[in-house]
Amino acid sequence: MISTIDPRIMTFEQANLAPNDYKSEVHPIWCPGCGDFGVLSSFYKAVSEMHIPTERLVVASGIGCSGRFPAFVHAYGFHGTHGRVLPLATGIKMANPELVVVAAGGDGDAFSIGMGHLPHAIRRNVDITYIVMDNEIYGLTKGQASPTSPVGMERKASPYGTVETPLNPLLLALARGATWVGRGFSSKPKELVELIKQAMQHKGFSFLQVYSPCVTFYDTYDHFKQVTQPLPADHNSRDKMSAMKYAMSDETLYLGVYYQEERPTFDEGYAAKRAKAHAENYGVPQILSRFTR
Amino acid sequence: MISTIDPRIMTFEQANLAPNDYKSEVHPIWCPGCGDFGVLSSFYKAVSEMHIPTERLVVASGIGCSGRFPAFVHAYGFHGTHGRVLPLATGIKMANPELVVVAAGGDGDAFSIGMGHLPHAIRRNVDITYIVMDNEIYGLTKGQASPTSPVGMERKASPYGTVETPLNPLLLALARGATWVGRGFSSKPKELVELIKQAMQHKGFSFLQVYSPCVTFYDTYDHFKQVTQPLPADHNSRDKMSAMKYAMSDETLYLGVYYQEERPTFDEGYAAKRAKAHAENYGVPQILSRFTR
Amino acid sequence: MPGNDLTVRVGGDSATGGIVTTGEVFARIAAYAGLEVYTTRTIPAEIKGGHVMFQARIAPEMVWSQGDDLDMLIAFDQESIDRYSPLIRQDGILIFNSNDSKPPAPNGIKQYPLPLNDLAKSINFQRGRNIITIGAMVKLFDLPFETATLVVEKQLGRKKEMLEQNLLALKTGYEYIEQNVTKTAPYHLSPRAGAEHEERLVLSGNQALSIGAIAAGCRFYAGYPITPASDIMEFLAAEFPKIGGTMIQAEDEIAAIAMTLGASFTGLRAMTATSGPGLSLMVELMGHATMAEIPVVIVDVQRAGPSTGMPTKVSQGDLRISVFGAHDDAPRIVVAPVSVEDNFYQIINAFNLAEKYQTPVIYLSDQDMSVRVQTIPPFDLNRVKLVPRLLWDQKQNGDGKFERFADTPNSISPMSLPGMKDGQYVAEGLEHLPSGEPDYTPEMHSANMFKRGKKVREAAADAEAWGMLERFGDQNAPVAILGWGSTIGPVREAVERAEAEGMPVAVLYTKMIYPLPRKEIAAFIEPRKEIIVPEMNYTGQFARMIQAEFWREVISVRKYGGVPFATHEIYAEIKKAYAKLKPAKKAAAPRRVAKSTKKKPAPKKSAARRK
Amino acid sequence: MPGNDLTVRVGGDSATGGIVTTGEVFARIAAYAGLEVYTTRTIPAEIKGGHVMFQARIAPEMVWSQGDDLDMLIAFDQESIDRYSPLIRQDGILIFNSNDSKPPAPNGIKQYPLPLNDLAKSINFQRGRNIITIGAMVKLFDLPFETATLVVEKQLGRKKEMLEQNLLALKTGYEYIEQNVTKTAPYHLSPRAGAEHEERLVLSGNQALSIGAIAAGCRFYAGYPITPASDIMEFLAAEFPKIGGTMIQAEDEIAAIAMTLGASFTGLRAMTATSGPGLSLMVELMGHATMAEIPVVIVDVQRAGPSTGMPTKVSQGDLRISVFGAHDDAPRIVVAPVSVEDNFYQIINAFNLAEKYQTPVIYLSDQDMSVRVQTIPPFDLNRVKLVPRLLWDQKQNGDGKFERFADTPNSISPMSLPGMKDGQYVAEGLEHLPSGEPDYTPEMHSANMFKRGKKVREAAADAEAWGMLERFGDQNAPVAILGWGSTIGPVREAVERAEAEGMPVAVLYTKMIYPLPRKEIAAFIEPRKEIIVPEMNYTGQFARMIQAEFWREVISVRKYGGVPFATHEIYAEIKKAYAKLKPAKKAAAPRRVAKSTKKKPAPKKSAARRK
Ligand SMILES: Cc1ncc(C[n+]2csc(CCOP(=O)(O)OP(=O)(O)O)c2C)c(N)n1
Ligand SMILES: Cc1ncc(C[n+]2csc(CCOP(=O)(O)OP(=O)(O)O)c2C)c(N)n1
Ligand code: SF4
Ligand code: SF4
Ligand SMILES: [Mg+2]
Ligand SMILES: [Mg+2]
Repeated sequence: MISTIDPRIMTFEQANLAPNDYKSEVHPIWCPGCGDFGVLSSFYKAVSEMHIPTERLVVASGIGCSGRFPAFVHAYGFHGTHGRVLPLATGIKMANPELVVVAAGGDGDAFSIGMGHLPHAIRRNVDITYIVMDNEIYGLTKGQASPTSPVGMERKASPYGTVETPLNPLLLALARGATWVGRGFSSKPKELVELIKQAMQHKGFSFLQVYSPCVTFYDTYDHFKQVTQPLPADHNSRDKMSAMKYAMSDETLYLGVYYQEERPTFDEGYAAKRAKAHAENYGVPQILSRFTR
Repeated sequence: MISTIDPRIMTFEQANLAPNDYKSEVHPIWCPGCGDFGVLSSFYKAVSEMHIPTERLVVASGIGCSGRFPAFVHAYGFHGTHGRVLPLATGIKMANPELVVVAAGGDGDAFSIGMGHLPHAIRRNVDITYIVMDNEIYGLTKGQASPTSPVGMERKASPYGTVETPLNPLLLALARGATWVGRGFSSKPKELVELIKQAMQHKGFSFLQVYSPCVTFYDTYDHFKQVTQPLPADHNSRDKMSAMKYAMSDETLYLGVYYQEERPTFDEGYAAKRAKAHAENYGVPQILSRFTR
Repeated sequence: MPGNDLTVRVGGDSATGGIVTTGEVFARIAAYAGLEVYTTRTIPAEIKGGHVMFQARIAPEMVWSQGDDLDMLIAFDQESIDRYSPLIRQDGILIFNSNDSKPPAPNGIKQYPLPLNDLAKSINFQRGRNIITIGAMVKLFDLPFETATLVVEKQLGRKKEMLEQNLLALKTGYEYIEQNVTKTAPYHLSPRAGAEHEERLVLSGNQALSIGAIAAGCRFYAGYPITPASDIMEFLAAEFPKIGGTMIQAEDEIAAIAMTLGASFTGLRAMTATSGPGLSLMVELMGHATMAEIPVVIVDVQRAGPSTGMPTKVSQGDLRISVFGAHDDAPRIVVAPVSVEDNFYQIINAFNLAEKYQTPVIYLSDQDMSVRVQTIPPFDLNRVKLVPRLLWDQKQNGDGKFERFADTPNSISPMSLPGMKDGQYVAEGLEHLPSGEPDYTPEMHSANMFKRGKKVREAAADAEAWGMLERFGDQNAPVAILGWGSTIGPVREAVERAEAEGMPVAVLYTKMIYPLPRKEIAAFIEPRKEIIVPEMNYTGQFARMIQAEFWREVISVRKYGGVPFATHEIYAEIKKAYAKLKPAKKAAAPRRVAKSTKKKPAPKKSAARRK
Repeated sequence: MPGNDLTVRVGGDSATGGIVTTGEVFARIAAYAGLEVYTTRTIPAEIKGGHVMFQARIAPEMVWSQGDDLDMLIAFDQESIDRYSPLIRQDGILIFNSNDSKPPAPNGIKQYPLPLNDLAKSINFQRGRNIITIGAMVKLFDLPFETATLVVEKQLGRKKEMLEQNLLALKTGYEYIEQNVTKTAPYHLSPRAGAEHEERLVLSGNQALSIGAIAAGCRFYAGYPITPASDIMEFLAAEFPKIGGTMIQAEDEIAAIAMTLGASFTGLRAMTATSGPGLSLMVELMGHATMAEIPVVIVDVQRAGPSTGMPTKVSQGDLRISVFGAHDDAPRIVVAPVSVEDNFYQIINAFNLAEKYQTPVIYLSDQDMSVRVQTIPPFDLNRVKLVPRLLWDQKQNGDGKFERFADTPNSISPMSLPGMKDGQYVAEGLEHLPSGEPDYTPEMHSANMFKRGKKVREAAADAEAWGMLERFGDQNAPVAILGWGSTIGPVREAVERAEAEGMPVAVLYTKMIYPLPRKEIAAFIEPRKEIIVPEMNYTGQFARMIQAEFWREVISVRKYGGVPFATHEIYAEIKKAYAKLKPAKKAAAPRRVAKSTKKKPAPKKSAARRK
């Protein structure tokens, strides 16, 4: 490689930083009371407790209120385009598997315009963590229904109420074969820190849905406080059918780790390809020899 | 409306045509032995038996070998761009709900580039039938792995074998809430005709996966003959959990109607909005009056 | 013209102030009092809270731009004082919330404290500060109190008890000024005689466009939310169900244009609207629409880019992607309105062009004209003429088989709609025979390339006939302005001013950007000595297009900071152009190309450039 | 030059014939015999089966185009006879499968029956017809039988018993001709003395490009299958794992470019490749790469559009979307190679430009040069110089805080990579401060617009230094050809021919399309009387760009049927240009713009236009 640094051979040591050390100098543009603040501070705490060096951490995002996340973290960041966070994060991780890569964004970004990428990140089992701040609304564009909004939502773009049924993100992730699936709530910071840590520690693609209410366009604090509760103690997170069953519950919304399994990650799979392809002293001259008269 | 014909007020009578009457003059470009021939002739038969007038039928598609489908049907057709068949078909259906609209295409078109649209067609429960000719390969581009290809597939673009796990289209459709889900096999024409008819008769979005082997790049005829069998008689197509269970089976691949339920269609939902919005003698002057000093 | 044409700005934190409501309600009061109003506002980067300003320019006669200096600044907070008091003209005034900020050091500008918090407390209505401010402004501008009452009732009177509180607040502000500030109002604007009985619309460009689309027979819309185009979707979401139309919020912009194409194929007049990032995503299907000859209107409300850029700021930077954004040659028509009012008429033209030529029409609005609310004359509904799509008629065709892409003398092929007997065909993205069957022969491809290109080229002839060329100023002047889009406002005012000072200017705005109405533009530029082309983008996209087509230099005046031109910036360019004319006094013929590149002047760095 | 430069075509149904294998193996035999080979082929619309033809041009010296007429046609079936026998030159020959077709009516062309089916049956090897044909061709061209044996062993020798059958078939065909057709071979090509010992590469443009990318240090590729770009992905899929690189088959083109940007942000030299429809989908993220200043190479193998168009046919129609396809001004660099060989060198330039200027580089190959296989001289690996990305170095920076988008004299900002201490920043798609923090002030936006534009403009200076301007012909000639891309082949031959006939032509091909190397192009066109600009698209995209930049007319010669130019078509244009010069004999100065539009000549309908 010709850059003075080959990103693929970096090594890192454990950091010892306070949550506040992960705070950037950029002031969040979020409305006072936005659920995303809770996610952000839980995130600071989680990465601090995991001793991740700030230079090893990359936070990527798409567009949305929640998409502003990277700017508020003292780390490397990629504020991409609407809906493309997963392929961006995949490229980052595969270019340097030593990095700790987190993708963050909203429900519109993830399940509407970005919906085409989620199944593929899951299929590949890219070793990244995807935190979706689900407020069941489009915040940044001022309150249109999103794919997780309930039927009948009346907003400026749906004055007579929506008729589309909401998607069930957890069930989708499970049906696609995600190797780690969980759900948190921005108002339950202690649990959320724990979930973020577990998701990030998981080797493979971890999908974490976080209820993160939008105070301005769809204030669901009370609703979620009422309907959420931890996954029952008897739930076995290795049991996919059980995970699906709880994911399908719509009166009570369960919080916690729904499912986890181990499967080779995409970078491991690629490493195996390299081993298989193995060629000594191989380069352009060797390739050219095949085409030489 | 200013066109001499308002497409939204068309009415149609039953047709009485032979399967061959649905054949267009365009000669299929498919390889001899391609599974898509079986799907095409089953389709002719199904629409003939359903007495659908050729001018009432619209077949839309994206790009792929299977995407050439519309050209071979004597009907209206829309050969769009790669992966966009569902929003195209949605626009057609919503512009004229009297039309019978079928979307057709391949596994790459549906589950790779087009993946972002499927959940939304399902959420809306658009009253169209989606026939995916799944050959577990990219045919038209000469044999690259698709999202349904098995792990380890060695092809020119994956000479050391693929590492991505295949998607389970039926499970995905079920997890998303599709109101009709079924699976057929191009080599079982009698059953396939029946499935196509049921799918098309279903009011709402019907998702029909059809195994349709690619003789040229991935000949799976024998494989599918061995591993497919009809859904067990005790399966209740109203039971989603049962449907999911059978969809998750990967040794035996079941054929038949996995699931069906009734839910208002998108055009019905829209009609309800119109009823709600109801305004007499309403038009531009009335709208303008709100903005007039 | 102080006293006759006033610009007032209200600034503060949007979380606390209700700044925009204040401005909007006041602007409406002025409008109802028979005055002409032109408003602008900023949008904070923050979702809620964050600094925001609203500006209204008010005069007895139509005004054409936002106004350069402030006659009055109403500052809700310190930041507003700090930011905007330098913009107040010498005889202007500053009203500041004396409970929340300190006045600037004495600088010759009259300063009036308004103890907003105290006043609100006095009537026990903490959130009433904005209505109090409106009351104060009504008095300061000497507008009829009854008109104010009427508008407040209309706009804020949904709940009865709230209305009473609001009216009390209005009175409180009004009386505070009456008693404390001055005996006579500092600004009195008399409407033209009888003006309050003249009909006026008070709306934004996006609203004018949406109503125009309905008038144009549009009955299908699919879109995806994006600033600053979402209003259009929201407007149609409310109206379409009442008139039998269908509006779908799609999952993304690709789906939006796909649905729109599907609906148009089926026979409805169909539209989608977006802004830059969405337009970029639509490019592939725009090419399909050209190939399969499907009419479609694609509205792009331009905002500052590239990429996500500055979503709430204006730009005219999407001209090139609109004209050229497609793989291989995919001819299409590009239309650009110039003002709030013009949006109504041009969107109708856009639909007619799309339907007549069976091709995509890209419609280039911009952030400034789309969100700005102003008074405009009522729309002339008699001007609305709808050109229908050429439909296939089996009777005329005798026994002939239908060929969807049959070539014709004007290259327009009759189209069938699903449901029509014997009209079956495939809307084909592959190259095809007249029947629609795929065909890759060089002959057919060449013939179709020509067909698709010719159709669009010939649309240029409609520009003059359909009112898409707007001329004003002195058409014999040696100096000209050739423009497009919403720069017309400051241009109009600058030209008036220059003309008054003996510097006449000929102006042509073309609303058909592609194909360019060659004949008319050539005739317009031919006799000029200097041609100024102002636009809001970095490279001078329109200027370069003119230079490319007419092979002569123009003065490319570019502003690319995300804010519209000020009148004085255009005026300065006119003056410079005249200054250029005098010393030389030789070149009667239009200036042509320099002989070698060395002599070719670098693109002008206009005075406005770094603004 | 028959006897010294031969063109042979093989045609038949691809399902039965192995036509392409026949052609490719024969071409390789010729190459190994020390001859220069240039091949082309068609691709049937059908996936399997369908008519296909393969053509090889063979000569002792380098050949530059596919050849206009046929010296020999080998027809496997009737369709091939019907389609191609009119193309056979007067002294050419036709070999036809006498078991499967009838010869055309006698037309002066020598006809030789080859009973392919009988011969195959005689050796009990039904599928051996193509190898029998190769044997026949080897004899007809009087090539060494041992060379043929060697190549067949190398190319078809995977299974031993198959090899024996193949060698028998080869011999059968060879001997059939020896015994039946003629005593002496009709065509004998002597290689240049010692040519068979000279090194030669036999490969396609896509292969040259892929190897060049590896040589350029590219270690990340993400792509989505699309004709005719998939080869590149497939090549790198095989090679990258051996050299530590990563190739990902993405779910679509948007994901492909997103992954590529992610990898480049992380520090790898990264590339994606696609064709028109995929390029259209990438436009949005290309704008992001400009905004966030991320190096990236985007290869577009142009095919005929618009929309899906004709996926297996050539076009040069993506120039404009490459230069202008983005919302708002998003400057980028556009590079275009001219030949199979040039793909190796220009892709290296593309990477160096992307890395040096931290901006997207679009690389415009085309279907013709990408799939065509030919002999070329070995690559000069000493010419490969890699320009590294300007990385941030904390040591140099002292205690200063890192600012990713800091402005510098040349507008290039040092970049940090994830993992580097204290280099944290956000790659930002919003407008931003030097630190990367979002900022919407007019000042910052204007400054950044200028920065991003300047960087790219200055890249023009590298064109000459980096060998991106190719000149040949007589640089003092009054007639010139200014071109881009793969039209260079027929141009080279047409110019040689014209020169030999006393019509010298100056030629310049620029491989930097944007920014245009102004200085060099201006110097080139300045002294010319006529400038021909040939290209394979409908509107003359490059010609218009030249006219726009240099404000003078060129002769825009356009071919847009999906097939490359023939040498004689270019030659005819040169002749016409000379004819134009003579009668007038006045204009010593280059011709400038006509005064009014009326006089402006309509874009030339070139002779080639309807081809
Ligand atoms: C291509 C494109 N289309 C549309 C937009 C406008 N847009 C910005 S954010 C957003 C959705 C935001 O919703 P969500 O992802 O739920 O995030 P939230 O703001 O609720 O956190 C949209 C539609 C855009 N930036 N780019
Ligand atoms: C935007 C775009 N990208 C890529 C392609 C190339 N392409 C054509 S068909 C196809 C995939 C075909 O696979 P599938 O959908 O499974 O259909 P099949 O041919 O197997 O029936 C691809 C990648 C294209 N036409 N457009
Ligand atoms: S609009 Fe909603 S999601 Fe956005 S910052 Fe405000 S509260 Fe949060
Ligand atoms: S390549 Fe495969 S899918 Fe395509 S036509 Fe041939 S057999 Fe069918
Ligand atoms: Mg949201
Ligand atoms: Mg397939």
